[in-house]
Amino acid sequence: MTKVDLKNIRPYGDTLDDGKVQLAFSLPLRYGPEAKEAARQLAIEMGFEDVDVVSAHDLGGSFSFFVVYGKCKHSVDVTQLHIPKVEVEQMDYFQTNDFIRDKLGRKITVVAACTGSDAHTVGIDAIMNMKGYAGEPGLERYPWFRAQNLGAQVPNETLVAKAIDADADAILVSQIVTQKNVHISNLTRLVDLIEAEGIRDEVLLICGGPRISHELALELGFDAGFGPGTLPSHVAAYIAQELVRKEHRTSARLAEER
Amino acid sequence: MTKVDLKNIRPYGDTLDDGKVQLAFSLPLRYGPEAKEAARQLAIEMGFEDVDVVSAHDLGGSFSFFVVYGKCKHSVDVTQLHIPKVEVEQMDYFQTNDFIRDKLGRKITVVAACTGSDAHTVGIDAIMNMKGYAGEPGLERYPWFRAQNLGAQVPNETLVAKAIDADADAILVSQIVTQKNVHISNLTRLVDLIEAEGIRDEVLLICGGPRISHELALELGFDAGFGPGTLPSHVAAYIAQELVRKEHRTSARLAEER
Amino acid sequence: MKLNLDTTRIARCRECAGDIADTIMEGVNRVTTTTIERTVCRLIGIDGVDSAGVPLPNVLVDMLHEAGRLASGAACYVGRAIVATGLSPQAIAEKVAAGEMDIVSFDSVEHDLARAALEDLVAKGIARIEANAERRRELMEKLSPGIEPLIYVIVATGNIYEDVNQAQSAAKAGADIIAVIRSTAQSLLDYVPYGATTEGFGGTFATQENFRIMRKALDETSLETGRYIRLVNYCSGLCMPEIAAMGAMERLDMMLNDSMYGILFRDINMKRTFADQHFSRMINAFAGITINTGEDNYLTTSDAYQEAHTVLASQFINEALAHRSGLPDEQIGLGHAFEIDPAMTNAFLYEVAQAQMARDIFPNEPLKYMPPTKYMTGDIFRGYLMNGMFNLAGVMTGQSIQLLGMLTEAVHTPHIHDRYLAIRNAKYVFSTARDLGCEMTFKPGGIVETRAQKVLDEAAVTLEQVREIGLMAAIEEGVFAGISRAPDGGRGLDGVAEKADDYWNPFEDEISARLKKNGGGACD
Amino acid sequence: MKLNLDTTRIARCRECAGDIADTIMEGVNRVTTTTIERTVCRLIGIDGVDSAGVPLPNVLVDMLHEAGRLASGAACYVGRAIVATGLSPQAIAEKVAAGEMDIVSFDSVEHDLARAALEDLVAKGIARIEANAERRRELMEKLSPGIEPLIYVIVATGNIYEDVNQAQSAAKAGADIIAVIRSTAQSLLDYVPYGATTEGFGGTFATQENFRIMRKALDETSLETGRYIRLVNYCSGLCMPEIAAMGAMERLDMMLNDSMYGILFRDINMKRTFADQHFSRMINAFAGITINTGEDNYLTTSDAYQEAHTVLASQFINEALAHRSGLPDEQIGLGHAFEIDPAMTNAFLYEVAQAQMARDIFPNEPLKYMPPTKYMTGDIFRGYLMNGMFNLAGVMTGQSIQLLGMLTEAVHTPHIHDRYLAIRNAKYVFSTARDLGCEMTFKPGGIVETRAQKVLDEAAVTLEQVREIGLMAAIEEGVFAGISRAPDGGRGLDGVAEKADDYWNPFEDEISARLKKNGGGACD
Ligand code: B12
Ligand code: B12
Ligand SMILES: Cc1ncc(COP(=O)(O)O)c(C=O)c1O
Ligand SMILES: Cc1ncc(COP(=O)(O)O)c(C=O)c1O
Repeated sequence: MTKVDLKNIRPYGDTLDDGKVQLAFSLPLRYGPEAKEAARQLAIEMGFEDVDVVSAHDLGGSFSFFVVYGKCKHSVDVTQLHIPKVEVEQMDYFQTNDFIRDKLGRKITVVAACTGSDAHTVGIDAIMNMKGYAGEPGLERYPWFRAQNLGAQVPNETLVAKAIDADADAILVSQIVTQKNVHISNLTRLVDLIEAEGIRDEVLLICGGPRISHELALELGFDAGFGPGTLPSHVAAYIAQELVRKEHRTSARLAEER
Repeated sequence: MTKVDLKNIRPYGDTLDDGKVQLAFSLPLRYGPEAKEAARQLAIEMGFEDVDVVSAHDLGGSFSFFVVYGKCKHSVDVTQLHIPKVEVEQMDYFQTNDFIRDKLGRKITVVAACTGSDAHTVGIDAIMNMKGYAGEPGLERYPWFRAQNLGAQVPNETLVAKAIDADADAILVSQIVTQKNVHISNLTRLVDLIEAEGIRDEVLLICGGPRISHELALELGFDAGFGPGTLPSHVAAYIAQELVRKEHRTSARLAEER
Repeated sequence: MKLNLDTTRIARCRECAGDIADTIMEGVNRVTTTTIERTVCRLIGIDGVDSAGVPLPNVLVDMLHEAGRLASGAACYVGRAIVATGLSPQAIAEKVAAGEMDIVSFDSVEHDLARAALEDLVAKGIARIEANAERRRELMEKLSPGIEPLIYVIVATGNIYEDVNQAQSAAKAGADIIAVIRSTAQSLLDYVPYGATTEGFGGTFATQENFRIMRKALDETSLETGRYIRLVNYCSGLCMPEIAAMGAMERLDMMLNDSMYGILFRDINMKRTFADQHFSRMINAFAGITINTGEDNYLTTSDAYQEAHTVLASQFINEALAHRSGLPDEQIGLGHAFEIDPAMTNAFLYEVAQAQMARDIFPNEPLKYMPPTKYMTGDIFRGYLMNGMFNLAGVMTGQSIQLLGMLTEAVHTPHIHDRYLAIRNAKYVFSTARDLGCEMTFKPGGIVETRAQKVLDEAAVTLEQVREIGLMAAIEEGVFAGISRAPDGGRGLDGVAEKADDYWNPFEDEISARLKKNGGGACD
Repeated sequence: MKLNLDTTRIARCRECAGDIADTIMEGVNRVTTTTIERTVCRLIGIDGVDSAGVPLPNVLVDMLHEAGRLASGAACYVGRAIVATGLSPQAIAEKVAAGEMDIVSFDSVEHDLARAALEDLVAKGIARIEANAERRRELMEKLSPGIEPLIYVIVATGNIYEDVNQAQSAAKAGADIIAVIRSTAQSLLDYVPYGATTEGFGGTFATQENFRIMRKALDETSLETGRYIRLVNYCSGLCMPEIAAMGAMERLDMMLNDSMYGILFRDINMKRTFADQHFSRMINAFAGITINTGEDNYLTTSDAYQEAHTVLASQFINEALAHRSGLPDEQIGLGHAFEIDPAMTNAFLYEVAQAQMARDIFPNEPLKYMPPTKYMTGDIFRGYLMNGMFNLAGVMTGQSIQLLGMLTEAVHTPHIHDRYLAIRNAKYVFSTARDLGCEMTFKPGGIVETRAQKVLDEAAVTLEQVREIGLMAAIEEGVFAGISRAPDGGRGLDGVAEKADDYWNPFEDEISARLKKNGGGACD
């Protein structure tokens, strides 16, 4: 048996390196042989060989839909992959509370909201609510957290004001609606606002949602990002550990300065 | 409203030129964040932006499956597309028979088979059988055709021998099984065989099947290829018209030589 | 009735819901709201925006409200201005907006004269709505009205022109009903945006011009396909009656209009919402528009198996309130949804129980069945199949309106082919299992029947409890969707005003009279 | 019985089929075939290939056949050679292949001595098969045997090692049964290929080594997942009993074994096939292997709605013949398929009628339900949904073995994730509608019941007609799948020989005796 070459990973259908991929897309072209050929050409542009338009549909007017199979010529060197991951050691509810008590010795204050016009509360509630999510308690239940959930459709300004008010250690923002990248502009505006308020160094800035990745969060100037399937304990553990790391850094810097 | 730019056709999701495409493929990698990132990178290699791995699955062992959405950067200039089409004027059963009587004045002999190890007769039967297909009579019913269907799993050698025997005007080959491109090698062998027999110029060589296109047929050295959805009348009309064209060419050449 | 449900229990639920609605109506009849008055302005012909982009009905009504004059209704002020100036309502509004006229400066004009001055305009407003209802009837007769379950799909590109592309494509593929989803949070705007719009998020703004553009496009497609394509938009929010009026003027066919949605899911004040929903539903009723209620929303946040009875309880309340706004059963599209966790064994049987129960209890109502959304993931294949099972439940249990699920529900608002695939899904399932519902009977005392009876019993308990404490208090206690709202909390309470004795709303009067005459439901 | 079918009509069909089978058996008992004799060779330990790659059993048997000695059976010749030379059967075969021995040169050895010489080897061959059956029973007890409908998927990469990847992935995802599809046209080979193979088209060659490799891989996965994963391969073709023997030796659990498939769909001579299927089924029976019949094939060429009765007629015949080879009902996996044109209104109801009918008529048989293939197109989404409806029909009507459809049926042999998606499809549908079948009853005289009765009536007519003229003549008349085959046409007739009076097949004798003792079906 041929071995998988980690430097050249290709899609797999039923034979190693066969490169088989399924595509589906519409084109703004009237249905017919021309549109079908355009679909095929497009797949070739993407780097496919043996392109097969296996299904073509008339969407009415000047649109057509295609299902295409092809062999992908590209490959990925997985030995070179860089995967930005939230740096955190898994801890459960009890471990995190003990950790905060022992290492920080004070309650952590967090303020959370689903901001802008977004009204999807289920995600942020999953992280925050007493009753918790997937069998885990939410941050409101943690004795060593002081957790405040502002709910949905909260203007960025209100969130920042509340955070300043509460002297929050961390701000948690949820963004579910992503059409026309509205989450990007909304999150970017939040970061600007926080920097304008001069509190960027005082708070952990965390965002989450189904289309959020840690990488995207970092790009936007957040400290961390949490995607689908996040559990409250992930977030709690991260905040606790990061705050302790932060205190260490601060005291180290202060020591140096002295 | 922005107009569609035929020189730069891109996939369409819900906004002109948004480039949205769905992909699905497996990778020979153990399920986990690395595999997911590899899937994302692969899509980037293919020329996608805003790549979103919306679904990732553990296939057990060292395989993972992904559903991915992304924005395709490529576009197609549809004003430059070249679409090889079988050259034929649509004619029905009656028109074709009349056409043969008037223009050729003799019966056309065709021999058909599903060759090699392929046992899928439904496709070639659809074209050939008395009872026909999709409400159309098959070639066997055409009074101006002498049609012989050899059935399935016919060796290329047998087909060629029968064609020589019958002094066939056209040879029809069906190929349905395409795994590991067995149809390509099988069709190529047939062409070689026919050339070796020195009868290439005497017969129309036609192939068909769900994965056959006219373009592929030409590449392989056939005169025409018919894909899915072909009707008996398409094939009959093509053979009749092409034979007439061929006679014209021959008499023109003969006239010139004289 | 296919399920052997306890009919006295059903009757008792209806009685409870009637009492609950009556209590609500007492409060409703005592107040008016800014949006109700803006609706009156719109119906007598005021439209457009001022130089700052504020809609003229808002300019006018805000002025009245600031002056503490809402209690008498906007109509009499406009009437007085007409008498005094001889100008059209539109001209008056424009002058007021330009600061060239003070709308409360004509107090000296007799009330009766003011009424008389509006008579023709009111008649014209009424006639426009009637003509639309008539035109719809005509088209329905001329073209095919579609076969139930009707296929209902949404468009939500944010751009009305792209919406048209998507809607026409869907209609050609077989959609009977097109809903243009609104931009996020439009329900929180205390005005209706103006003109054609091309920038929305998760949906397209509901504006009268957008309604017109889409109606025109769908009329074209109706003629092309030989099927009457219905158009839907949303009443919900801070502008319920205004949008209802716009829908009536542009011949929409259905409107989302739930008596509690705004309260629970948008934190809009309950007094405001109850008043607004009533007048908006009267307009819907008169315009021949079918309402769609929003019980599906209970299940997207709470557990669909546990909270099934709240859906039924809410359906009874929505029905009772709808009757009190003059809506006949045939225009009450009660909502429910296919949202039970697909990991649950026999989930499909429980879904069928719920859907068949709704069909049995509300036999004349065009039930609107909402697809799985909550348990949809990025696995589009599984999603497509779940939507198929949902479509099967729909055709098996005789649902009227099937809002099709999208295989990409968890990913994005629908792409053009997502909708196409959804329609093909529904058409295949509806056809392949067309008569399955008639072919089969449920085992007496089996899983399906037992489940339906249990949900009915629980709904009865809930309704008794709500009647006991009143709907407002029940909402405060979080009976619905576990969400608690205070009677004086939420947005829009500042737009509510007690009616004065001389309060006058010519459209309420006229529509009320007409609905009674048409023999529709009695209208409070 | 869920459908109110006419039980006397069912009994009559069975009677007809019995008569038909009895007539066939008369012919079967008179002949032997090259592959039957090769099977005997294999079971006494002859394996491997000669220098030209020809399997040794072929070398030996061809020699006997050319010498006109097949009539007595290969066993006695090998026995004589043992007596004469003291060599093992394998050594004898090798010498024969090398041209160093003439197998027909020991005629002087007494028949009884020859028999005695084989006694231990025959016992060893029998014991090996018995041990496998016992091991299967043990594993089934230790591990979960799965819940019906069992999930059956195919692997078909052409490369046995890739097949292992695909099979293990599928088993982990929930497959209960893995069938390794054979390379195209293996059924036309009059020998069984040898060794591990990596080059097949549309499937992987059935070889004993490939069986062993896959069995080992699946045993691993069985232990890992705690479920006994069954392995399937194909008996059909010119080597039915040989492959049955290989399957018995390598502990396969199911084998495709249809009494007429080879005749109709591979143009194999009918005398040859009837003889071969009988002995192969005896081996299957004794090995505890469940057969899968191939009635689905009728529907891929002919119309599934029109020709439904031929499926039922063929099921009765397959059943009758299987009984005569000693197969108990529990090992007769009668095939049928979900192949009605999905464009037909109520197609799903007709499918349910057919499947429920089969369930009612063959209550103890592990029905094998085949997925839509013919109307699958490149529209993978629609295909996925059709497979879901097929899975629903399967769980609703209590099918035993559900061969899962692939969304890419019209495109390629399954990719690793196609199979994964298919398994998720089945698991979701089986779970969400687990008890739907028990929950519902069909309307008496409704579409489903009427349809089932009609198919039964038509099958009865067909069976009467076949009994009248005999099965061979019926096949010649094209009764099944519209395909006509002549009694002396087709491949492999040259491998059929009339038995002589001294014909001896020790395995047939032994297995026959054992099956009778085990109280299995009576074995002709
Ligand atoms: C439920 C739901 C609703 C409910 C919301 C109820 C409520 N109170 O939240 C209702 C019915 C009200 C609703 C309305 C709308 N919705 Co909605 N809705 C959904 C739905 C079905 C499920 C979302 C959900 O609850 N997921 C479950 C939670 C637990 O998952 P999650 O949000 O991903 O959260 C997890 C992680 O992401 C993470 N996380 C999330 N936030 C945060 C924050 C932090 C700090 C951290 C650490 C982690 C974290 O942790 C959570 C737990 O693991 C999705 C479709 C789908 N299946 O995903 C559409 C969906 C999100 N809605 C959508 C839209 C467009 C709307 C509307 C705008 C439509 C309209 N125009 O009317 C409206 C308006 C809402 C608004 N103004 O925002 C779109 C968004 C499209 C897009 N990508 O832009 C979706 C995808 C549906 C679709 N395909 O169109 N919706
Ligand atoms: C029916 C069928 C069978 C039947 C065949 C019965 C018969 N007598 O033909 C049976 C059950 C026997 C069968 C067996 C096998 N099949 Co098969 N089968 C199919 C199936 C379901 C439909 C094919 C069909 O009949 N289509 C309908 C006809 C009308 O369409 P068509 O062939 O495309 O023909 C049209 C055009 O292409 C054109 N055309 C075709 N030929 C010609 C020739 C000429 C000259 C012209 C002008 C036009 C023309 O005109 C026709 C009319 O429009 C397909 C899956 C699918 N849904 O497509 C799999 C499929 C073709 N089979 C497949 C396989 C692998 C097999 C097997 C090899 C499996 C195995 N290992 O046992 C076996 C063995 C058969 C063999 N030796 O070749 C694969 C092929 C994979 C691949 N791409 O390589 C498919 C795609 C299924 C799958 N996904 O695995 N099969
Ligand atoms: C009754 C009702 N109104 C309105 C909406 C739309 O929400 P929004 O308030 O964002 O317009 C919904 C959404 O599900 C609804 O069910
Ligand atoms: C009973 C039976 N045997 C065998 C096969 C496989 O075909 P082949 O003859 O190519 O091995 C099938 C395919 O459907 C079948 O149904």
